[in-house]
Amino acid sequence: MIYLLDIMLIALTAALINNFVLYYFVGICPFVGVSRKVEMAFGMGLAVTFVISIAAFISWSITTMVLMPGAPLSAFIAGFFLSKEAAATIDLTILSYIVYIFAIASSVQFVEMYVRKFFPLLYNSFGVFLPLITTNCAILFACLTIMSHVVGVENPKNVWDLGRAITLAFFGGVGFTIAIVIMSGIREELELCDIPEPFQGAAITLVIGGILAIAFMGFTGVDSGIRNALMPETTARVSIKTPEQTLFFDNEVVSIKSHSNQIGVQ
Amino acid sequence: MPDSNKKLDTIKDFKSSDVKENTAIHVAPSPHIRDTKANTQKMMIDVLIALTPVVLVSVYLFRAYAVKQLLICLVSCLIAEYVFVRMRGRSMTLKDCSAGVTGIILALSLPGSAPWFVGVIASVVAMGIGKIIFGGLGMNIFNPAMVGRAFVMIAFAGLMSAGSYENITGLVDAVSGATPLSAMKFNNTSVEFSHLFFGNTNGSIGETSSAACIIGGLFLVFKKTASWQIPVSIVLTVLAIAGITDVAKAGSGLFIVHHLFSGALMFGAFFIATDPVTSPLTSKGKWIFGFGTGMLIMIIRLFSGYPEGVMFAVLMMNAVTPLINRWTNPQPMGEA
Amino acid sequence: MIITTLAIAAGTMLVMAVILSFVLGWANKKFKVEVDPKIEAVIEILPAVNCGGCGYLGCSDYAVAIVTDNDPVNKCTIGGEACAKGLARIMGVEVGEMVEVFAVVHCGAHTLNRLKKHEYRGEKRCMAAHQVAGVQGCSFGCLGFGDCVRACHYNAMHIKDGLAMVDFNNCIGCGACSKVCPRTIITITGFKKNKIPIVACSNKDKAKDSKAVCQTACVACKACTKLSDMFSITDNLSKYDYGAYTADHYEPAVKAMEKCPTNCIHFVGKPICDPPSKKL
Amino acid sequence: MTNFRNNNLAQAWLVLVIATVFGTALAGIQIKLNPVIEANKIRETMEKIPSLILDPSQAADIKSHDLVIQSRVIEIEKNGISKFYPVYDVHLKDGSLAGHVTKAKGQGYADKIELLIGLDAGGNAITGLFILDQKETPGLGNRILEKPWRDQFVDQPSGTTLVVVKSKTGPNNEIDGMIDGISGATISSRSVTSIVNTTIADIRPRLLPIIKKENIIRQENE
Amino acid sequence: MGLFRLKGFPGNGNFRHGIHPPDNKHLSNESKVEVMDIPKIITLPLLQHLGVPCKQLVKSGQMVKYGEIIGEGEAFISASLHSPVAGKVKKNTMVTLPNGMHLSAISIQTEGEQVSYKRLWDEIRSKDWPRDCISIYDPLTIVKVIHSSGVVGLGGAAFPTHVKVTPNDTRMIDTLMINGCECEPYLTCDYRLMKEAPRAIVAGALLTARAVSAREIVICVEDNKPDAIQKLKEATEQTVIKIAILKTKYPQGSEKQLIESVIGLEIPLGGLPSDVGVAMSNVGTMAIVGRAIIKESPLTHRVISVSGRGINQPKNLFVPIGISIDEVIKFCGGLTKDAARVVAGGPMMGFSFSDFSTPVTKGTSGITVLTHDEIKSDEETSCIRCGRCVDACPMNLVPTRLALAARYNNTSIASQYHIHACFECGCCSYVCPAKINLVQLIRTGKKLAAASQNL
Amino acid sequence: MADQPTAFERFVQGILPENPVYRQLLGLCPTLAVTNGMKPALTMACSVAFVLLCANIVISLIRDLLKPHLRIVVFTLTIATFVTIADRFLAAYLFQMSKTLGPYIPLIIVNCLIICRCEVCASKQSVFTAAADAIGQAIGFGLALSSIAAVREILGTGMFFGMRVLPEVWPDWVIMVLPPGAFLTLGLLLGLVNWVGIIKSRRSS
Repeated sequence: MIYLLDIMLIALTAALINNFVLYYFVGICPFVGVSRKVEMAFGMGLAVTFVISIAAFISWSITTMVLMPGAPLSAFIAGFFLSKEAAATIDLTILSYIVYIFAIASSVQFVEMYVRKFFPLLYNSFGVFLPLITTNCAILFACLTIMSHVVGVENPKNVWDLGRAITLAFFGGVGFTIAIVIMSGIREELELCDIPEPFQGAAITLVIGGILAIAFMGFTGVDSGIRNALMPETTARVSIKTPEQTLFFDNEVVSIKSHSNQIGVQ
Repeated sequence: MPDSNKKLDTIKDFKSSDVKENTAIHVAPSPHIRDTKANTQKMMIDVLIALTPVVLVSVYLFRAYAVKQLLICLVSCLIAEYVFVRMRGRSMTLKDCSAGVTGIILALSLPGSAPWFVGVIASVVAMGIGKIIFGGLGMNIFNPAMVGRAFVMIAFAGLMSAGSYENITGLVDAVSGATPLSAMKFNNTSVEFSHLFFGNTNGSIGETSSAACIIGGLFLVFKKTASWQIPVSIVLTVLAIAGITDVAKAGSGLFIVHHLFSGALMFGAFFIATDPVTSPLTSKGKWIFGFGTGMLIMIIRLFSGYPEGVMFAVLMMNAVTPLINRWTNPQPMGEA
Repeated sequence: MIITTLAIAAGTMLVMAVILSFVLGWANKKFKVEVDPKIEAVIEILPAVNCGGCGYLGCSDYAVAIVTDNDPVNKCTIGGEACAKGLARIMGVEVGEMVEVFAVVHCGAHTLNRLKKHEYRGEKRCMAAHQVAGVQGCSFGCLGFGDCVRACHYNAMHIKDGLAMVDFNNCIGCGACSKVCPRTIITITGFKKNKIPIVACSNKDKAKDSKAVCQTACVACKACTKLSDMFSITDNLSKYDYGAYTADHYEPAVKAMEKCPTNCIHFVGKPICDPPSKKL
Repeated sequence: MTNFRNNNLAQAWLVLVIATVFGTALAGIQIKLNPVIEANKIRETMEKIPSLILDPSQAADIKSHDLVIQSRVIEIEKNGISKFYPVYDVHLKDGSLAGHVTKAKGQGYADKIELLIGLDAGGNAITGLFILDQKETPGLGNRILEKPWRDQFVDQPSGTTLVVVKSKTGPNNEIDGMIDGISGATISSRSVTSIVNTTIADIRPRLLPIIKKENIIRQENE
Repeated sequence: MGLFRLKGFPGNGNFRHGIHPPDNKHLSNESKVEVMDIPKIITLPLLQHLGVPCKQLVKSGQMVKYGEIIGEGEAFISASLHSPVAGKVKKNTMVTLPNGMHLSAISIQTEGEQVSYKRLWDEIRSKDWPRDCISIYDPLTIVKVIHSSGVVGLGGAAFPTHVKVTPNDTRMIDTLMINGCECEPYLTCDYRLMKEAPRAIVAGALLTARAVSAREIVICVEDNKPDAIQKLKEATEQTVIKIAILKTKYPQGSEKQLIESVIGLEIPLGGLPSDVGVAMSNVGTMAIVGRAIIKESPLTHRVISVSGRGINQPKNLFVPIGISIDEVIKFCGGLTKDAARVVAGGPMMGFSFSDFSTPVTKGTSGITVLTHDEIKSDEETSCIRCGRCVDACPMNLVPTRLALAARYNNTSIASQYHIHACFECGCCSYVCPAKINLVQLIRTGKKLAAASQNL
Repeated sequence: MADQPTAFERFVQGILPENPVYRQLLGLCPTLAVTNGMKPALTMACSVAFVLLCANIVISLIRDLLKPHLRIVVFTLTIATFVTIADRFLAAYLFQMSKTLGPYIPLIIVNCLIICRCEVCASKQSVFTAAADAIGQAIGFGLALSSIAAVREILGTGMFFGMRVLPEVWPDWVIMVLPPGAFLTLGLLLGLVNWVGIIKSRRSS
C-alpha cells in the first residue's frame, strides 16, 4: 500500500508536477524542434517514453551491479586482487556519465535497427523518431535522477528499487509526451495566427512554454497534498540503534574517525 | 406587330448609363447581406454590461481599493494595447473594446490591496505576452487577463494574498484577513453562505460576490455572447467533486457551498472560462472544456498548495483547447 | 589499491566498448536495410547529430526528404555551408549555371489606365476579386490586391498604383507569385541580359474590346512584329520569344517599344525596379 | 588479414583505446578528488553545528578540537516505513555533552526540505534551526531561510507541539509553542514546523538513554 | 431533432444548423408574372450552363427563326442554345457574365415576324397540361428531347438536365425530388411559377420521373409559401406526387440539405444525389421539361424575379433568355437613388455585377438590387472564435479555420478540414460578428487547394 | 571543401553571427535551467567552455584517425570524459555551486553545441583553428547565458552577482527566477535579437 502510494506519487510528480520539460528544462530541443504537428509530437513522445524506460532499466542495473560503491560485480572482480573490505569500497561512479550515455546511444541504435528490419510498419510510425532521442537530455536526466536516488543515499531503505526507477522514467516520458503534444496542438493553431515576425518559430514556442510552465505551477504541492490526504502521520513504534562514529570539529578542519575507515583531510 | 416596334424604339435610346445615373454601384462577392445584429464590438460591450453588477458590488464593498484597481488596470491595458499595436505597425484595435474587457476582468481578479505596479505589470503582461505576441485579438491561445494575473500571482505572491487587505469600510468583516477558501483550507474555518453569496468576504475584488457574478453571467448567456455549456459544466463538475468529498468526510454541506460560491468559481465560470477566443468551438468541445476546468479546479483546491485554482485550471485548459478542437472537430455532412 | 581501481575502471570501459562495438557491428550487418545509394551518400555528408534542428526527425529523415522530395539542402544548421554545398553536389542542384530567372508581370495598366473600374467591396484578395465580374473592365489585367505580395517571401513584389511590380534586386524567381496569381499574368522568365523586353498586357480580346477597358492594352496592331521577328501575335496579343533572345535583338526591340501605340512593350530587369513608360 | 581488418573490433580500435585511456584517467581523478568531495559533504553539516548548539558568542571562538562530535543514526519505524535521523552528539572538550544536532527531512511546499535541528543536552529545548536544502518559492516560501524567522524556534521547549499562528500579537507574544507564520507562505512555515515537531517527537526518547550514559561516564571520571 | 417528423417522409423536415435571414419576399410575391416585350437585340453567351461551351451553328449575317437552334451542345455535359427571337445574327461580342466568365456571345438583331411572348406564357400557365397520358412518351425519347431542347437547371447552377435524367445502371433513382424551396431571400420566381403554373410543373415532373423511372415524386416547398402549397395540392390530386412541407430556413433549397430534410439521408462527401437514389430538379426546370416535351418548344424563356429595395417596382417577369439586364431593370421602373449593388440571383449566393449590358442567362433566377442600408457592413475585425459560423454551417464544417487557412495560404490545413465540402452558401459570412468574409476566403482557399493538388 | 574558414573567422563567428543560443538554438536546456543568477550561469558557461575547448582540441588531434561511422561515438566518449572531469572539479572546489547546478553539468554531454562544433570544425581543421572556434563559441554561449541571467537576476532579485543594484523598494519579480521566467526571458530575448536582425537586414537592403 505504502509502496503503491510511493510509486503513484513518483509517477504523478514526474508526469505533471515536476514536468521534465516545463520544470527541469530537459528535452527542450525536440520541444522546440519537433512540435509542429500533433502526430509527429505524439510519435516523438511515444518513442521517448519507450527509450527512457529501457535506458532506466539498463542504467539502474549497471549502477547497482557495477558502478556504485560496493556493487556486487565490481567487488567480486576486485576481490581477486584486494582484501574483502577494500574490494567493497571500489567506487566506479565516476564512470557513470560515460556508461549512461553509451547505454542510451547503443540501445537507441539497436532498437532502431531492429525495428527497422523486422517491423517496417512500426518503424514508420515511431521508429523514425528514435535517432533524435540520443541527444535528448530527458533520457540522460532520468538516468541521473535515478542514480542520485541509488548512490549516496543516507538511508539504505530509501534507495530506489527497479520499480521506482522505471516508474520515474516511464512517467517522465509521459510528462514529456503531454508537454510536447499540448505544444504541438498550440503550434498547429499558431499556423493560422498573425505572429509578429521576430517571434515566429522558436521564440513564440518558448513564450508559450513559459505560460505553460506558469499553468503547471498550479500543480505544485499536489503530491504532498495527496500524501497527507491518504496517509496521515502516526507515531513511532520501533527503534533500532546503529553504529556510532566520532567526529572532531574545529573551525578550519573536519576530521572523521570512524570504526571502519579513516579519511583525513587537511 | 406595330406596338412592339414602337417600344423597341424607346429602348434604343436607352443607355446603360441611364440606369446607373446618380447611383454608386459597386461589386462584391456573395453573400451580399449580413446579420447586422451582432458584431464583435457589440459582443464586447455585452461583456462590459454583464460586468457592471460585479463592478458595482466590488466598488460598494471595497470602496477606494476597487476604484483604484479598476482604473489602474483599465488605463494601463488600453495604453499597453496602444503601444504594442503601434510597435507592430498595425491598425488601431482599441475600438473593439477587447482591451477594456481584459482590463476590467484583470482588475476584478486582483485583490484590492495589491499595490499600483502589480496592476500595471499584470496589464502589460496580459496585453503583451497574453495577446499581441500571438497576433492580437482572436489569435491568443491563453486568456490574456489570466496570463497577466498568473504572472503577478507568481511574481508578487506576497502582495497578491488578499490576507493583507486592510479593513476600512467595515463591510468586509466576516473573516479577518484570509479569503474564505484559504481560511477553510488552512484554518478549517468556514463562512456563512449569505456572506459568500453577497460578497462580504475577503478576496479579489470581483470574485467575492457570487450573486453579482451570476446575474452578469446569466445576462451574457442570455445574450448568447457566452456559451451556456461551459459555466454549466464547470459548476456541475465542481458540485459533483465537492459533493463526493463532502460525503466522504461526512461534512455538513458547507464544504460544497464554499467550493461553489467562494473563490473565483462563479466569476471564472461565467467570465473567464467562457472567453470565446480561448475556449473550444463546438458544443461538445465546450462540455469537455468545462468538465476539465472543473476537475482541475478541484484537484488544485483539494491537493495543491494553492487554496484557489480557477486561474491555473483555465490556463491549463486553454493550452489543451487546440487539442480539444482537434478531437471534437465536426465531421462534415456525409463524411461519417 | 590505487592500481587496482585504475585497472578495474579501465577494464570496465574496455569491456563496455568491446561489447558495444560487437553488438552494434553485428546488428549493423544483421539488420541491414537496403536504401537508395543517393540517400546513403547524403547521410554520409550530414552530421549525424540528429538534433532535429532542420524540423525533420533526425538526419536520415532529412536525407530521405532531400532525395525524394527535393527539399532544400541548406536546412542543417550544424553542418552549415560546407554541408549544404556537399549536398548540393550530390543532388546536382548547382546554383549559378542556370540563367537568372525573375518574375515578370504581363500587365502595364495603372489605376488611371483602367476603364470601367468599379468599387470592389469584399475580401481584398485577387483570388476573391477574380471571381467577381466587373471589378474592372479588363478580365485579364492585374487586380492589384497583392496576392503575389503576400506570397513572396523575398519582399520582391510590390503593388504600386494598382499594379504588381517586381523588385528585381530581391526576386529570386521562385515562382511563388505566379502560382497564386488568379489571372496568371506573372510568368517566370529567364533573363539572358540584365534587361529584356516584355509585352505588358495579357488581354486576349479583340482590339475594340480591349481598348474599351484599358488605355495601355495590346491591340495586336502588328507594329512590333514588323520591326522585330521576335514578336509574334497570337490570340490578339503580341508575344516575345525569350528563349531565342540574344544581344542582337536589343535594338529592334527598343524600336518596337518606341513604336508601340499603346506603350505596352517595356524593358524590365536590373538594376532598377522599372516603372516603365516613355510618355505616361 | 583482410578478415581481421573487417572485424568490428579492428574497426573500432580507436574507440577501444580512447575508452581505456579515458577510463583510467577518470579513475585517477576519482581517487584524487573523491576525498575532497566527501569532505565537502560532511563539512556542509559540520560547519553549522557549533552555531546550532552554542551561543553566537561561544560559537565564534571555537578553537581546534574544541568539540567532539559523535555521529549515530537513529532509525524509527512507522507504518512500515522506517525513517533515519542522523544525530550528532556534541561534546565539549572537557567531555561534557553540549547538545545534539539532528538532520531531518520532510515534504515542503514544492519539494523536500532538509533541516538541521539543534537541541540542548537532554533534548529539552531547541537551540537552533538551520535549513540545509529547500526549493520553496523564492520570495515567499524561501523566507524560511531568514534568520529572524528561524530564531523563533530557539528556546522553544521540545515538550510542546509547535503551532503556526497568523500573527503573535498582543499578550500572546511570549507564549511558548507559537510560531509566526510567514504571510503568504503558510504551507512552507507549517512544513518546517511540522518537520521539527515530528523529528523531536521521534528522536527525543532515543536521546535520553545516552544522556544518562554520558552522565554516568562523567560521574565515574570525577 | 427528431421531435418534429415530416408526415409521410423519413426525414424530419429540417436539417442541422442553417440560418434565418429576413426573406423580404413580400416585395414581389404578390405581383403576377408579367411578360416582357420582344427586345431589339439579344445576346446569347455560348456557355450558360455548367460544362463545355456549345458549338456555334450560325454565322454572322444569317437569319434565324424563333426557336431555331443556334448553338449545339455536342459534349455530354453541355446544352444547346436556341434563339428566342427571329432575326439576323450579328458579329459575336465578348461578354463578362456576373460569375466572372468572359466569353464570346452570339448577338441577334430582332427582325421580321415574331412569336407572341404573351401566348408562350399563357401556354405555360394554362390548366390543360396532361396528367394521365404521360405513358405515351418513351423514357429515352424524353431524355433526348430534354437534351435537344437545351434544358438546364433553372435553380441557379444551370447543370444540364439531360445529364441528371439519363438512366444510369450503377445508381438507380428511387425518388424524384422537385425543389420548390426557394430559400434565397427576395427571390419569388419559383413561388409565382408554382402558384400560377402548377400544372406545367406537375406534367414536367411526371415526365421526368418516367425518364429516370423514379417510383416516388416529391415536391418540396418551404412552409412560408402556403398559397403555392395549396395550388400544388390541387394540381397533384390523383397523382403519385407527394408534397413535402419543410421548415423555412436557409439553405433549405440546397440539394444536400433538402435530401437530409426529406429523406433523412446524407449524401457522401463529394457524392451526388443519385448516390442515395435521388434525382433532384428545380420547379422551373420541370415546367420547361414539360413544355419541351409536350409543346415541343425549346428553352428560350424563363421566369425571373426582379426585386430588392433598390428597384422601383419589384416584379416577376417572363423574359427571353439573352435580354439585356438594362432593359429588365428599365421595365421595372429603374433603380432607386440609393441602390448600391445589383446581384444576379439571390443575395446569399448570387453574383454582383456592374455591367448592365450583360444578358439574362438560363441560370439567372432573379435580379436583386440592394440598397446602401442593406449592405452596410462594419469593418472587419479579428475572429474571436465565437463558433457562430460552426453553428451555422449546414455542412458541419469549421468555416473560421478554413478561412484562416485560406488567408495564410495553408492548403494542407484547408484540405484536412474538408474545404471542398463547402458549397459557399454564405451562412457563415452572414452570422459572423467579426464581419470576416468567410465565404470569399474559403472560395479562394478552394482555388488554392485545387491549384496545389495539380502541382 | 577547400574554403574552410580561418581560425579568426571561426572565432568571430562564434561570438555573434553564429551565436550558439540566439542563432543556432543549440544547448537550450542549460540556458534555461541555470540562468536564474549570474554566478551559476557563468559557472555553467565556464564548464561548457572547458569541455568545448578540450573536446575540440582532442578531436582535432585525432581527426585523421576517425572513421566516419564511428566518429559520433568518439565525440561522445571524449565529451563525456571531460564533462565528468568538470563535474568532479566543481564538486571538489566549488561544492555549493555544484549542488546548485545539480544534474545540468552532466547534461552538458547531450548539449548539441559541443557535438556540433566537433563535427563542423574540430574533425576537419587544425588544432589551432579548433581551439579558436571553441573559444569563440564559448564566448558566444557565455554572452547568451549571461544576458539571460542578467535580466532574470536583476528583475527577479534586484541583485547582480548577488549584489544589490536596484533600490530596496524594488519588488522582486519572483517569477523571473522560476521556470516560467526562464522560458519567457529567453523567448522575449530571442524575439528581440531576431527583431534587431530584421531591422538590420531591412536597412541594408
